[in-house]
Amino acid sequence: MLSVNSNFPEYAVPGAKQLRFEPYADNGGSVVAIAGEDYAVIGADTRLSTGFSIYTREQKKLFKLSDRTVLGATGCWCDTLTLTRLLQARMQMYEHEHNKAMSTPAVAQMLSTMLYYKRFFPYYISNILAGLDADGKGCVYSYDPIGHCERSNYRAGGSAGAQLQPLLDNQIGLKNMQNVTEAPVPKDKALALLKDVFISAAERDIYTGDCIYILVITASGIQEEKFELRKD
Amino acid sequence: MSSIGTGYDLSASQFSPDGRVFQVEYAAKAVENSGTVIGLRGKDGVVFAVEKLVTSKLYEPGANKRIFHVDEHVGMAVAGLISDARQMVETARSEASNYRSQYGIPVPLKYLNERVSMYMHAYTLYSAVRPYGCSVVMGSWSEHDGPQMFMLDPSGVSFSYFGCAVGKAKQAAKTEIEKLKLADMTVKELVKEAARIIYLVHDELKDKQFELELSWVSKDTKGRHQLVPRDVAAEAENHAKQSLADIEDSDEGEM
Amino acid sequence: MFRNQYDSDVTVWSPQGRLHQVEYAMEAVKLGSATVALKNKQFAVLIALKRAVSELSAYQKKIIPIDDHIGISISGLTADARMLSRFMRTECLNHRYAHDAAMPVGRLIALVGNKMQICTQRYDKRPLGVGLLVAGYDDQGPHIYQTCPSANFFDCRAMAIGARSQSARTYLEKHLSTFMDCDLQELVAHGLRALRDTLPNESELNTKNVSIAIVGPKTPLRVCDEAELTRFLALVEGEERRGGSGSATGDAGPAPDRAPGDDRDPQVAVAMDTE
Amino acid sequence: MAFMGDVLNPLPLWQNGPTPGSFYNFPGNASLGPVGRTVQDFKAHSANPITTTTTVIGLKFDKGCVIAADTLGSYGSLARFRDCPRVLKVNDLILLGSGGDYADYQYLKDIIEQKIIDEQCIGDGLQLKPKSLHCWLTRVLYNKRSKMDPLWNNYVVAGIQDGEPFLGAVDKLGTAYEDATIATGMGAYMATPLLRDALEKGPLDEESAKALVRKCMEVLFYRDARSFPRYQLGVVTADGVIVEEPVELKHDWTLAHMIQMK
Amino acid sequence: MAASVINTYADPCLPEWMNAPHSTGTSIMACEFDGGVVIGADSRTTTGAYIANRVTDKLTKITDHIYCCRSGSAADTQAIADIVTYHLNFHRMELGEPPLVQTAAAIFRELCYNYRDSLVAGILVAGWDKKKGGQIYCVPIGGMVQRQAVSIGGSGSSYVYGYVDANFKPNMTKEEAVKFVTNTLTLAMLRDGSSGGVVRLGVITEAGVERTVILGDQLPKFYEG
Repeated sequence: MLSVNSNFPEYAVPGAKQLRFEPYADNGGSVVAIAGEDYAVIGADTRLSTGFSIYTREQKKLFKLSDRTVLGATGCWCDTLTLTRLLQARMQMYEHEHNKAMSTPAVAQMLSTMLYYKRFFPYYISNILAGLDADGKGCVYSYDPIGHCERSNYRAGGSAGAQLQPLLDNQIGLKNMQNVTEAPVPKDKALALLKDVFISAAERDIYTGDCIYILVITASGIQEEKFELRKD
Repeated sequence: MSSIGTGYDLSASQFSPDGRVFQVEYAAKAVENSGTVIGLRGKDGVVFAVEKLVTSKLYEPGANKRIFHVDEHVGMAVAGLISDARQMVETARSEASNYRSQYGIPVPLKYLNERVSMYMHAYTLYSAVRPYGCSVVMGSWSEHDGPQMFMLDPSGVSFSYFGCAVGKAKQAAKTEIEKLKLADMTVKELVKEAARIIYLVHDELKDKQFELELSWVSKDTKGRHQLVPRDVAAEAENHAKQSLADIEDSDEGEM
Repeated sequence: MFRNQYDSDVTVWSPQGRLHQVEYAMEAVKLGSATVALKNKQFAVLIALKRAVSELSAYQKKIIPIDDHIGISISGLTADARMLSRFMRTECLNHRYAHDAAMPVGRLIALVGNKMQICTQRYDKRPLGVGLLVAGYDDQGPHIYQTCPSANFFDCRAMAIGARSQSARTYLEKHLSTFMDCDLQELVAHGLRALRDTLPNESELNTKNVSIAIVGPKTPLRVCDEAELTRFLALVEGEERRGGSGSATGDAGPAPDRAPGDDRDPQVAVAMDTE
Repeated sequence: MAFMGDVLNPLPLWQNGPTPGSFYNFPGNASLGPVGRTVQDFKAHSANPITTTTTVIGLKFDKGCVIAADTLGSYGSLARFRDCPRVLKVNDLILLGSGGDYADYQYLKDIIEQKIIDEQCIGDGLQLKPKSLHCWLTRVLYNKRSKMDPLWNNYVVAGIQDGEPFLGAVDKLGTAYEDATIATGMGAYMATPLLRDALEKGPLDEESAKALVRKCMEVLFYRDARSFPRYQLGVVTADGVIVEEPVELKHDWTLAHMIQMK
Repeated sequence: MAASVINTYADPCLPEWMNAPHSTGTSIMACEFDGGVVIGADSRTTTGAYIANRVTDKLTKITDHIYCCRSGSAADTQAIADIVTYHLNFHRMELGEPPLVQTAAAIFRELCYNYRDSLVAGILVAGWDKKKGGQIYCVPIGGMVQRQAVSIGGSGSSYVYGYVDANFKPNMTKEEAVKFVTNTLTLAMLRDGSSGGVVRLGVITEAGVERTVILGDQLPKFYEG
């Protein structure tokens, strides 16, 4: 390898910064998903940023994969774009080959395989998949960047994931609470909780803010909702 | 054609005892069955005209074209098996695009013609493939080289022409073309002549319907190959119909 | 049909400048049951007649969805069609992947044509023995294309291929001028009437042996379910059938109905013809 | 880094299946001809941008978009080339602006121009749309970054998508987004606030959008050490694409009088 | 210009110039005038501070009407020039006419861009053709290409940008252009330790090339206080 700077100092470009190429970027953003008896809600903020500069304030990070499955993805945005594009292509192939739409658990499994296939040059994304399973029950799947997959009823991920998860554990998982009885979370409460946790995330995390884009998945389809957050 | 049927005419990689490659000649036959295509090279550009036979009313009018763009500045009119011809168009396009990416300038037609001819010729050498059943005419105009036109046969042979014709009525068309003073004519005049010739040589008894396709590449089009604008084409077509009617009238007069 | 020495290979031209192997492949299209495609200003419709190989077998699938905006109906060798449809699906998928847009129908067909041409020119290949009717919708509106084993393709206003499709084409030609301005219901009814003309006298169209696919603006390609089929079939039910033009031979049943002199399909000559 | 060997070769994106994107013929995916592959296989990819261009600004207005970029090609701090146009008319629907390495831009420009010629040759009257080009660029840039051989550029795609204005950006990683205002490089820090502020006050028309962009170019000229007082401005509306010839920036230094010289 | 041989077995105790990274330096220039182009270069090739060759010719013939001025690694630029020469000769046979300067520049660019990470080459492609007359294309490190009316390159060029900007006029006569190139290169050689020796010149017009040398002791004199 010839290097202009060490071997040919006369030709070194004066004043140019020597940059090392970094294939990943952290574009921030948070996702929260909550599953109920017959619904799932998933929300993500719409801020796309890098370091201290905001690329755009209105980037939707939720992808409607089918009538009953939605993927929320944050992290390295270029990886997200590629992964979701491949995912959609593969789902269409599945549909052609099997003559039916892919169920949420099937998508969940495929996503895990696709992530692990890139084990040694991973997609740097925090994925959360929400939807209805074959029985019509809400489900949430969460992933690490290299394909570990786990089904749960509620999950927070992304730049503010670590701040939000304990709050969800407490409010929905009823952890560290005394004298409470477990009961299914009604949809309205889940929605209200989702907005609340994002408001607190926007307070403390500079990579989360601007607006939340929420999708509510029920047997009758997917409803959209928006909720403004602070924009600084 | 004494060797026909003696078994020396079954492969492109075989000579007959009298030194001919019949498969190539047969491929040329396929071209002879096709609608007539003419190319005229005037002083400021090249004009193509194609008699596109329409075999079913169900086809979309104006579709299924026989004149193609190869690059911005090169046009190609084809006669013969259209599916074979499309393959030649693809080849020419990729040659043109390779040249552009390598040298940063549009491909000179002379060079392009040579490359496409080589490709066509390669298919006359082996028994594993058959010769292409199509002839193509390519034309371009540039400030530097002026108008240029080449015609390429299934044998892989190509020549530069002032005027050329291929297809069913090529003889009749050639006779008509020879009457023109091509080197003095502009493309605007040539379009009318081209339309007239196609209408004249069209055999209404054998082939009922046809569509006239016209394209040009000239100084006026800034060296870009284009289909002739609708109004100009319509005018040329009317002019052609009119002159055909005149001939018929005068024929009747003599009777 | 008698043998001649120029028909053994696709790489051999006959002295008349014909390719017999390709022409024979064109015949394979006529072995398949008939299928009709037609369009109005907005919609493109595929209507196909399905066969069952025996009483016990299911009906053979005739319509294959390619993408949200393109579907094909096949006649001829199903396996060859499957290969082509896989190619078309992949191309559409790739186009979507790279351009985030639906593949323009005409461009897809041009690719298919170029792919099919390769196997009409090489010793180690044979032409694909299948004809396709392609219905698609893109920015330029609805499209109907016909492809042939000769690797030729045509942009059509309406078309029918397959066994005894001449009768359907006759019907289509006769009513061609009305298609553009009629609504979807009427369009499908026209298609069904055209298809019915290809049937032998004693058989009828029913929800089992008919497939319909529709594509149009904001209407992703949809292969009709039974309820919809029933509604469409009701449109032409009980109508007087045209005088048996489609069943001159009286050859009944779903068996391959090739009869010499029957539908001397000009399409063959046309498609190989170099026009 | 033994495992990185896999990274440099184009790996199938999943096993046993068609792989959208990898068999699609992207520039850079195919080897560069007979000699290209052999050297690429063992070369270390660490190219730095050499001849660079700075900010490109994009702004949406009610009926279209405007893009502006100066014409300087810097060689480090040396203002080496003063005539580097980088606002490109792609077709009647698309305007493309680029910042970053100029050699990489020329490379991709040639490919895009060939893409347009190919499309014109088909002659079906369909034109590439801005969203499609934006997506295609994203794929190309992402593929290059995945080979650790990036195209060191930012691209701004402006155009008319089905009658509506479109404005999108892609960076060297393949990070893509759409927004009503886009400024790359230094402009992200100095022009973006001006643009967003103006847009918040209400929608813009063509004249006010152009004026705003010119103002941004002026500010950038004062504060970006790699900028130049000659720039190109392009506008795309439903009527088509217009790219102005490079114009001289009007700059104002009267401020200098306010500093008391001792 | 660098005579660059990487000697990995070198004794670390030897002086810097015997094994050190090869220091490089050049001043090259090309300038359009009415009817053609003038090209010029200094003649010094260095290895470290040692002058390996004091009378190098850095103007390399590509075809009868196209020359290139080379800067950067001597080995790289010579190899590239050889490849392009071969390529263009072949192309001339295919076309049946002399290739365009633009074509030559495109091939240089293609090579320099594709191998940008392995090459250190800054090249000026200059020549004359029927279509566009005298032309200069600059292909710097990194592999871009840009047509320019006047262009300078090499390490010495940084010292004379101001002189070129101040003194270049479009449509000069041949004599003016030769004088301008000689002065510029002399000034560059005076301030750049890696450039020096004689000034080699070439004038390319429709008639072909006309090569001259101005010896080191006959160069124009400037203020040297």
